[in-house]
Amino acid sequence: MLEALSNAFSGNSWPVAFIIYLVLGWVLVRPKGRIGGQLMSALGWPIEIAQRLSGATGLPYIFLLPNMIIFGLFTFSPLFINIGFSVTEGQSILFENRPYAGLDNARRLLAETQIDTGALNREDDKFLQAVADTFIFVIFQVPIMVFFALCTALALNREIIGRAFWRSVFFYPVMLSPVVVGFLWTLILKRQGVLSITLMNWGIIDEPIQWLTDPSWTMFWSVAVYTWAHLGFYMLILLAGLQAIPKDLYEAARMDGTNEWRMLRRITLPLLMPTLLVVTILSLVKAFQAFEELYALNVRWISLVAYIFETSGLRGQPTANGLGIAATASLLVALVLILLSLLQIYLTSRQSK
Amino acid sequence: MSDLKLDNLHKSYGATKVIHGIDMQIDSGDFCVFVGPSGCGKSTLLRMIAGLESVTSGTVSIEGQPVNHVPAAQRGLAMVFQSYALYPHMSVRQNLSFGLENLHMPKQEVQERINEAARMLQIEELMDRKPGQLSGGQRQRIAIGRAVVREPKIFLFDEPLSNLDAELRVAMRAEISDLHSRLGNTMIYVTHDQVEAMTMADKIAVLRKGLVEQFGRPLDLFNYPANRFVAGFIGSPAMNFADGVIKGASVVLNAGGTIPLPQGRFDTTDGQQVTFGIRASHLSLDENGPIKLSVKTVEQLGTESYVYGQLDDGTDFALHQLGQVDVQQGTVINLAPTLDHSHLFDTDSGLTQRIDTAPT
Amino acid sequence: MSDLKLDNLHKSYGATKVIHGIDMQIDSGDFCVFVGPSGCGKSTLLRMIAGLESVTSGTVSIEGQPVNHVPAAQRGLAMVFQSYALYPHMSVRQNLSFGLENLHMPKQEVQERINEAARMLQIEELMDRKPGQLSGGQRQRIAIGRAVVREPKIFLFDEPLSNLDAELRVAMRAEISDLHSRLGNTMIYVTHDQVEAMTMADKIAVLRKGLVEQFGRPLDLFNYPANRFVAGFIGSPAMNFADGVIKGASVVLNAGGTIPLPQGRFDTTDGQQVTFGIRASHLSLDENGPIKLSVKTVEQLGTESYVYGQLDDGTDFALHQLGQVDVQQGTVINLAPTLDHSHLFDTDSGLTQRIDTAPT
Amino acid sequence: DEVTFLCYQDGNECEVFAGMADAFTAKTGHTVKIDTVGYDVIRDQLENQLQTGSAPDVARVTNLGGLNQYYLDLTPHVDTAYWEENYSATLPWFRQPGGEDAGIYGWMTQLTVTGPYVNVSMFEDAGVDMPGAGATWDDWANALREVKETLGITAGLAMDRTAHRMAGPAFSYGAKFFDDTGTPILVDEGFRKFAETFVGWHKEGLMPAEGWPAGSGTQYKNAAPLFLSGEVAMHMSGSWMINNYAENIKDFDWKVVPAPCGDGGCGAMPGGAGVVAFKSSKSPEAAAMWVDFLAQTENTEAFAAATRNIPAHAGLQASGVDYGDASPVVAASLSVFAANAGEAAKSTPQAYTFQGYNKNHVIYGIVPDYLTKAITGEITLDAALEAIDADVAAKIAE
Amino acid sequence: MSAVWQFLGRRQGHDKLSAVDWIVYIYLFFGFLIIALPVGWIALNSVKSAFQLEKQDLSILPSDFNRVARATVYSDQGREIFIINDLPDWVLNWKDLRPEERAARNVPEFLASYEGRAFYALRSHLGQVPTQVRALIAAQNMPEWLLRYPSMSATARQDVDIEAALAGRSADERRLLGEFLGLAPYEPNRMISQILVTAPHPETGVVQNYAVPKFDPSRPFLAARDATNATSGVIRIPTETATATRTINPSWGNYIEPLSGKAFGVNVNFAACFTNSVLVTLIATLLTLLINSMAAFSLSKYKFRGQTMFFVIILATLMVPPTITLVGVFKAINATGLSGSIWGVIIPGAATPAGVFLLRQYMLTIPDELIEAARMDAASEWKVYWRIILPLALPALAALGILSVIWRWNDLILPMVAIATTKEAYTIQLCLLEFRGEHLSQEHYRLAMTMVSLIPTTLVFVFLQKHITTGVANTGLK
Ligand SMILES: Nc1ncnc2c1ncn2[C@@H]1O[C@H](COP(=O)(O)OP(=O)(O)OP(=O)(O)O)[C@@H](O)[C@H]1O
Ligand SMILES: Nc1ncnc2c1ncn2[C@@H]1O[C@H](COP(=O)(O)OP(=O)(O)OP(=O)(O)O)[C@@H](O)[C@H]1O
Ligand SMILES: [Mg+2]
Ligand SMILES: [Mg+2]
Repeated sequence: MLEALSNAFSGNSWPVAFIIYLVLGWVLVRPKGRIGGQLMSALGWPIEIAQRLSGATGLPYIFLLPNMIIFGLFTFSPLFINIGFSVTEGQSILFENRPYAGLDNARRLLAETQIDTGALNREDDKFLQAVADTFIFVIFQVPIMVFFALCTALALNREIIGRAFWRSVFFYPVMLSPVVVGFLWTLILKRQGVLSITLMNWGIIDEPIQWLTDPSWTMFWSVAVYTWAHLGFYMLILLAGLQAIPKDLYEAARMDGTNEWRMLRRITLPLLMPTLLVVTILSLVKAFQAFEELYALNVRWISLVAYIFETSGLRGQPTANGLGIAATASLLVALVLILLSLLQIYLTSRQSK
Repeated sequence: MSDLKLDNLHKSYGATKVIHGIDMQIDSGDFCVFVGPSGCGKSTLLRMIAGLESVTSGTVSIEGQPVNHVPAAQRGLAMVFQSYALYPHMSVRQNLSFGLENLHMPKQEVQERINEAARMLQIEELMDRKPGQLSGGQRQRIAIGRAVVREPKIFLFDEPLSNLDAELRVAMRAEISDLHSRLGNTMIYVTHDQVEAMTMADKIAVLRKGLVEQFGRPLDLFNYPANRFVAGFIGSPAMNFADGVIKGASVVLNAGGTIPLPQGRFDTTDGQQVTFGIRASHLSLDENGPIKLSVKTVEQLGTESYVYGQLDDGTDFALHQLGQVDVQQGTVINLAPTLDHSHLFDTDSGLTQRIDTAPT
Repeated sequence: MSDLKLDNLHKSYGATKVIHGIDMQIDSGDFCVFVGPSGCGKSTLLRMIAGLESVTSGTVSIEGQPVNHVPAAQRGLAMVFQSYALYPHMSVRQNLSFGLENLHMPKQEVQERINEAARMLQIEELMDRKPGQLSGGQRQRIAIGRAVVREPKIFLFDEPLSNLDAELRVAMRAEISDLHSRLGNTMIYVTHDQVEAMTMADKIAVLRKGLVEQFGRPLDLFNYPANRFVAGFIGSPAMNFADGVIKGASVVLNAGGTIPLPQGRFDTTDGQQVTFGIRASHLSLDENGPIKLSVKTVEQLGTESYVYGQLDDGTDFALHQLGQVDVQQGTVINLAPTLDHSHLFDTDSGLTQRIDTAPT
Repeated sequence: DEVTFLCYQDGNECEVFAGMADAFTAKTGHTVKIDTVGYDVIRDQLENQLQTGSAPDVARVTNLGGLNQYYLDLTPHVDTAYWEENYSATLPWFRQPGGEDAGIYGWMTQLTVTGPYVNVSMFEDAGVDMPGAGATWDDWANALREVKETLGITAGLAMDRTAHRMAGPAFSYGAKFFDDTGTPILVDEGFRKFAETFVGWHKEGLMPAEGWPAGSGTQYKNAAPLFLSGEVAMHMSGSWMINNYAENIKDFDWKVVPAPCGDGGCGAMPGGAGVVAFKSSKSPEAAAMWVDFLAQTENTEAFAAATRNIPAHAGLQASGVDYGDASPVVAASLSVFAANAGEAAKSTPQAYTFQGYNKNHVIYGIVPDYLTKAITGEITLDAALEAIDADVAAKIAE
Repeated sequence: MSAVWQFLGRRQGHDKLSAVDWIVYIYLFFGFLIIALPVGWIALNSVKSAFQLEKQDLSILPSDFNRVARATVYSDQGREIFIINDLPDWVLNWKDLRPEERAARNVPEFLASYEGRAFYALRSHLGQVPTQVRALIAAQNMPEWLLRYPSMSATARQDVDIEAALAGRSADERRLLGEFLGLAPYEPNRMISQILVTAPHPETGVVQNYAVPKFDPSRPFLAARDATNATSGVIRIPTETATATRTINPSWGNYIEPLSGKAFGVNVNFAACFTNSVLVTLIATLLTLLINSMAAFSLSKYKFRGQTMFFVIILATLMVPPTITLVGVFKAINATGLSGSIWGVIIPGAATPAGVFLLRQYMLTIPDELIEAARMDAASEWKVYWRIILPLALPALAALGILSVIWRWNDLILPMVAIATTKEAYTIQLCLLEFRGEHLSQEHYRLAMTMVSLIPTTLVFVFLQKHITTGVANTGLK
């Protein structure tokens, strides 16, 4: 406990620098009031000083700065570093040891023949397999999840007893980490897990099934578990969307003699459409990134992100050019994801107009 | 014969009693307005009539038939909601046809009804727009249109104008009255704006705390309020009230001043604690007037003027005069009531002491 | 001497010009109201005075000093916002003290000022509540209190009453007037409700599209509107207008009917296209009246009545009478204008043709 | 100076090192700071650390040849004659390929050998006799099949999912792995023959679905849980498992049997973890002294005894080690493994070449990747073998 | 009862449950099962013993079968397999005992009460052979190489004369040494525990006890040995006719041992992992709230050049997870010197685009008038930010705070990249992965620690459930 604390704060200059910063701020601003207030005042001294010196014009940038620095360092620069990796080759992670290779990595990833050995290239098969598998996953996972999220949200939007309880129950898996989700389901789905054994006891199957690795089941369970883990989140968004539909519309429809089914089709669903769209695209983007749960589950197929993860050699054995190939693949995926998210921004902003 | 009868109607939400027993008979073709302060149960009552809210006890009958257990859609009513509740994703045309389609009415007839309603409400050019592209007044018309096409026996309106700005309200008020005179349907209209009530209603029901305080024609309520609550609620600015005691044929106000009572008009006993009521416009400036008012504010609107002040005992009093008056803030003025328009209520029960009633 | 001078003030947002050159001199202690239709630039003008909006060209001077480049906080003004902009997370006391603390005023003095303001506004018992726990009227007082404690030279109000319901508005109106008379500060008050303008102002500035149409005392604007816009804007219901042509000493209305003009009152030429204006309360029912009105709606409010209808050429006209009138919907009635109160405007320019001006 | 030592353990190795570090400090005055981590970290992170210069001074590694470029040559700091005499078999594993490199880079903490564990109780219950010494894989397959039939168990034989475990049997079937010049030629007649057999074993159910087919890609998968839970009668694993099994198996008898043979000999993969010092060390002197200290006969023996491992020290291998309180079963098992190693050195020398090959880790992963697909029927065996060849070629091309 | 139905059925405006309601309740109930059962299963498993888990025993409660000992003894008569009944528990569980527990037992005295083959079996089982051999060699001055003999290479063995060394020893001593040295006909004796079942004999129908290796209901028969008649061989008895009894016995040690750092084969200290995770989560969340709200303030309440650009950039990268740019992230963390300490997880995770977005959307709803009022009140911009904006954005901050706690607590990728090499800095998720060791899988510890890792998020969930559901729902992102 104490050891962990001291480990965290010793051997690193960040905390010290921060305290110096605060003290400096305190000296410069000389805050008054309660201790929390003094702390906040001291924290913002550069902004106070900037405003005193040059008015309010530059302040928005200063407010953005801390976020943008971290953002730039850890979200942007990796993107550029990846571009760097994708155009250089070799096994080293250091740029000085990586000769420029132009589009070679793209060819290693996608060409029919291996450019280094001239033999048939295997990498493109693997990559395309990952692409194909990921697409299959996305195509099944997204509609299934959206459907069940919608059903659950519709159910929870009714006047039922213990609504808060049910809502919590369905949201709970969202709180679990991918490691836990993976472990949890592996326990159930392994060959000698409860599921196989129970089904065998009931006489439904004759011998235990390796649910996660049997090629005919692995995708089913990938979709099922992933949906299990994320459904609650989308359910919640849909529920919010449902609750935003004015109650009097339903009353008007009742006065109009609408039955429940028609109410759902003609009133609820059309009005929920914007939310449904957000949910669909968000889950689409998420499904493309599916990795951690699947990694923890040890499913049979390899998703795109898992492909990148494995090929890059960050975990596992680095291979010749693996870094560059993975970087190239990651840029392709990133491109798709960015396009998807821009699509979402576009569609939602159009909706709000 | 689309009359409506409420019979000892009660409503409770769990332990909260909201409607305490209402009896009412609304004749076919009447424009009936429910008014009352916020929370008095107007909407609840309306929704019980509509069938959107269950009845705790009592009966709602339409054309003599009890409809307590008839679903909303089959009661032959139509309702215009405060927020209009237009389906935002449907065009105006679809909004109008939705209810008819639910009844599996032939296309041809749906079309005809819609066109007729559109013509009547002058919304023909709006038919393909969505509600989001309409102004407040236009939306209101669509909401009415949606009710009209169903050719209901009874129209229900729940504060349909409260979302509009003042100008549009005036115009819409006129349109609804107009519609009523053209269609001749029974209409029940909820509001808490008594200007609306006064100008639109054939009959007004004044509600308070789940009970009907008075039910009658607007000017009757204005001229012959049954009790102090109705007197204060109907008319703007609100009637002035001053407490006093009966001394012979006069009222001696607690704030000073003796006001003689017209003969044979009120049923009083000597020494009775009463509340004297007089409207702001039934007072006039009179140096010998019995009421002394310390002026606090004078509002000159050009064509009319309001003078606000207090009596000696702190009771607020207001004076309303046409034209521009020459009264200064801070001075004390004397006012004389028009005795013919004065009211008298028992202080404890609030009931009017008047003997005569409205002509029928 | 906290007077305010605006000198050829302009404001543009990018290419959009909002204020087109305003000159105005507001004297110390005046209660000045800006009125005008929505979007005419009232708020913009106020915010330029406050320093919340930059000035495109022209000068704002306070006490003779140009303040164009002085930050809002240092101009010595205080502003009461339409929504009050009370800090919802702070108690009333903290709301009042926040500004003073920012100025590093000693605790002692902050306390004194707050207590004084609280006493004056009668909000002493509210000091530890949060704004969310206050009624609309109380919030309004806090908002004013926050301005008061800063002891500003000039108070600015931007539609402070528009969020309140009608009843509270009347009361608050009175309170603000009262406060003005007690503090004696200069106050600038923006509204688009001309009842507020009429009842509160020492001076009214009528704005339209970024320009001042008329600036003067309320009754002067009412009685001597400078042009048709001001005439139509001031007074409720709006003045009736009917187009016509000058024929000798009379106006011949396009809708039919000839109205004689008082001698020496208007400056007209024969054959001039004019607009005749008369307020609804300056018309009377008269079988021989020159104005024929087809009645569309009658509103009986008890103490007063409004009759709305149209002239033959479709021009809307309204009649306002005290008491209850006996007019039926759908009939045609004849009206006579009170000639003394009639107005005449050039149809093209809209300028008044009146010769006499308000007494000063 | 302080030497930082990144250590991983299969049992209690790092704790034993910690004990020895005190003696080292007493002797030389240098201290050793031991950082015990999971095997993942060594396998996946160490190279990145080395590249970014944040590596420790000394580490216990298994990718012996692959990290050669980072090793500190101990030659200047140690008694080379002693090292050459006792560790000549394993020193080349650390060296650069090509045979010119004569540096001394690391000390093998232990010698590991692959070999099968057998569930003796199952054989007894089934009444099947275990094939004796010199039995072939086919003999064993038949025996296991019989056990499986008789007892109704899931499968007969389980194998960890890596080409490292598969290499021994493959050698037995005649796989060469390397041509005469020392370049990998993975798929040859022998390899193909074993691959066919291996896939066949899976198809018929002799090998379990939870084994190789349950993994994906190049992923490693340990088959020990299958053996532990009594699902299979044989586990093709290695000497490192002895302690774990001795400790954790309580409800059946097990023993280690000699590596089964075939046309190509009796193949077993030698291997093990080595302790190496890195060039990037700030105190190379002390780091080298620590490695040398461990390599001394008495320390190596103490380490082997305490961790119950086969020492890589030639002298100790011959003379044997006093394993103290270890149960006779453990000692017997160790000696079977040691015999396997000796046999392999004779009959399948390519095992040592393979172990010393600096990109062997790439091959370890690629083979299961494609063979699994052949087992599950996603691709044909021919296609899989072709793919293995092509992919290995691509991955080791530089 | 009818009151209950009435309660369950009460609804506004309707009198009783409709068919749709029934479907809804059934749906919800199944959903509940699907969510609750796996979590419950983990919880139950987390108190099962390592042994039970290893055996893939799927019984719901932590328990073990009643067991008997089965011994294999080698002698000049060859191999003998027999059952020993009625052994004390500590003997059966000898391997599970800690050294101090073993020392506390008086083994020689216990052995004294046995003789014959049972004695030899127990002597081996209780680890007496090496001890006695050592004592014997020391006492009799026998050559020391005997101790090394079992691991001696074949060639070296040829150089020693084992017969000579054993010459003159008594039969008992020869047997002891033979067991130790593995000299034929002796091999090390063994003793294992087997499950005790009761079943009728398949032919005679006599109900009696058997010892079986595994009680797996899915297998059609059990390979059983008669537990009473020691010499009979294996017979097959149909599984359904056999019954075995269990004793419930939760292993709380699964929790206690790793948390106190005493778990065998676990290289990490779970208490430290927990502390690290708490530190990371708390500090990162505070930092996230601070800098994200600053950025959101700037983006929502000011107008400045490049504003839209900044916003769009933030939004677009919302969708590019670090998973994809992993290598780049690794380089960046290394280059900034953050790797290897918890700061490498805290700082890179602090600038969440989702957080900026969420807060910005919320701040847009705060009236500008409030800010203007504060400016009129002479507040500086920083003061406007923390005295006005921050308190007013509290609901959104709470929602983001909760999300951030979930993200940071559950994060796996960033810790893997940033601190995988520094065990002191491991977060709980990394520690959980530690169990996937090369050769060992400590499933029982892993289960227990998984349950421990759920505690904080579950607490957050239980206490802040309302904020999550409103906050998350209204912003629509994760
Ligand atoms: N679902 C409900 N549960 C409990 N009490 C309710 C419910 N709906 C309304 N009430 C209560 O019933 C009373 C009457 O409500 P109702 O909406 O009819 O008032 P109203 O006259 O329409 O008021 P307003 O003018 O504000 O619309 C109120 O006191 C309200 O609080
Ligand atoms: N930031 C801005 N950018 C561009 N145009 C603006 C901006 N702010 C205001 N305007 C325009 O300036 C004009 C005047 O606006 P202002 O808010 O002053 O009107 P107003 O008289 O206060 O109206 P209201 O009575 O509705 O408050 C309007 O047409 C408005 O659209
Ligand atoms: Mg209502
Ligand atoms: Mg404005």
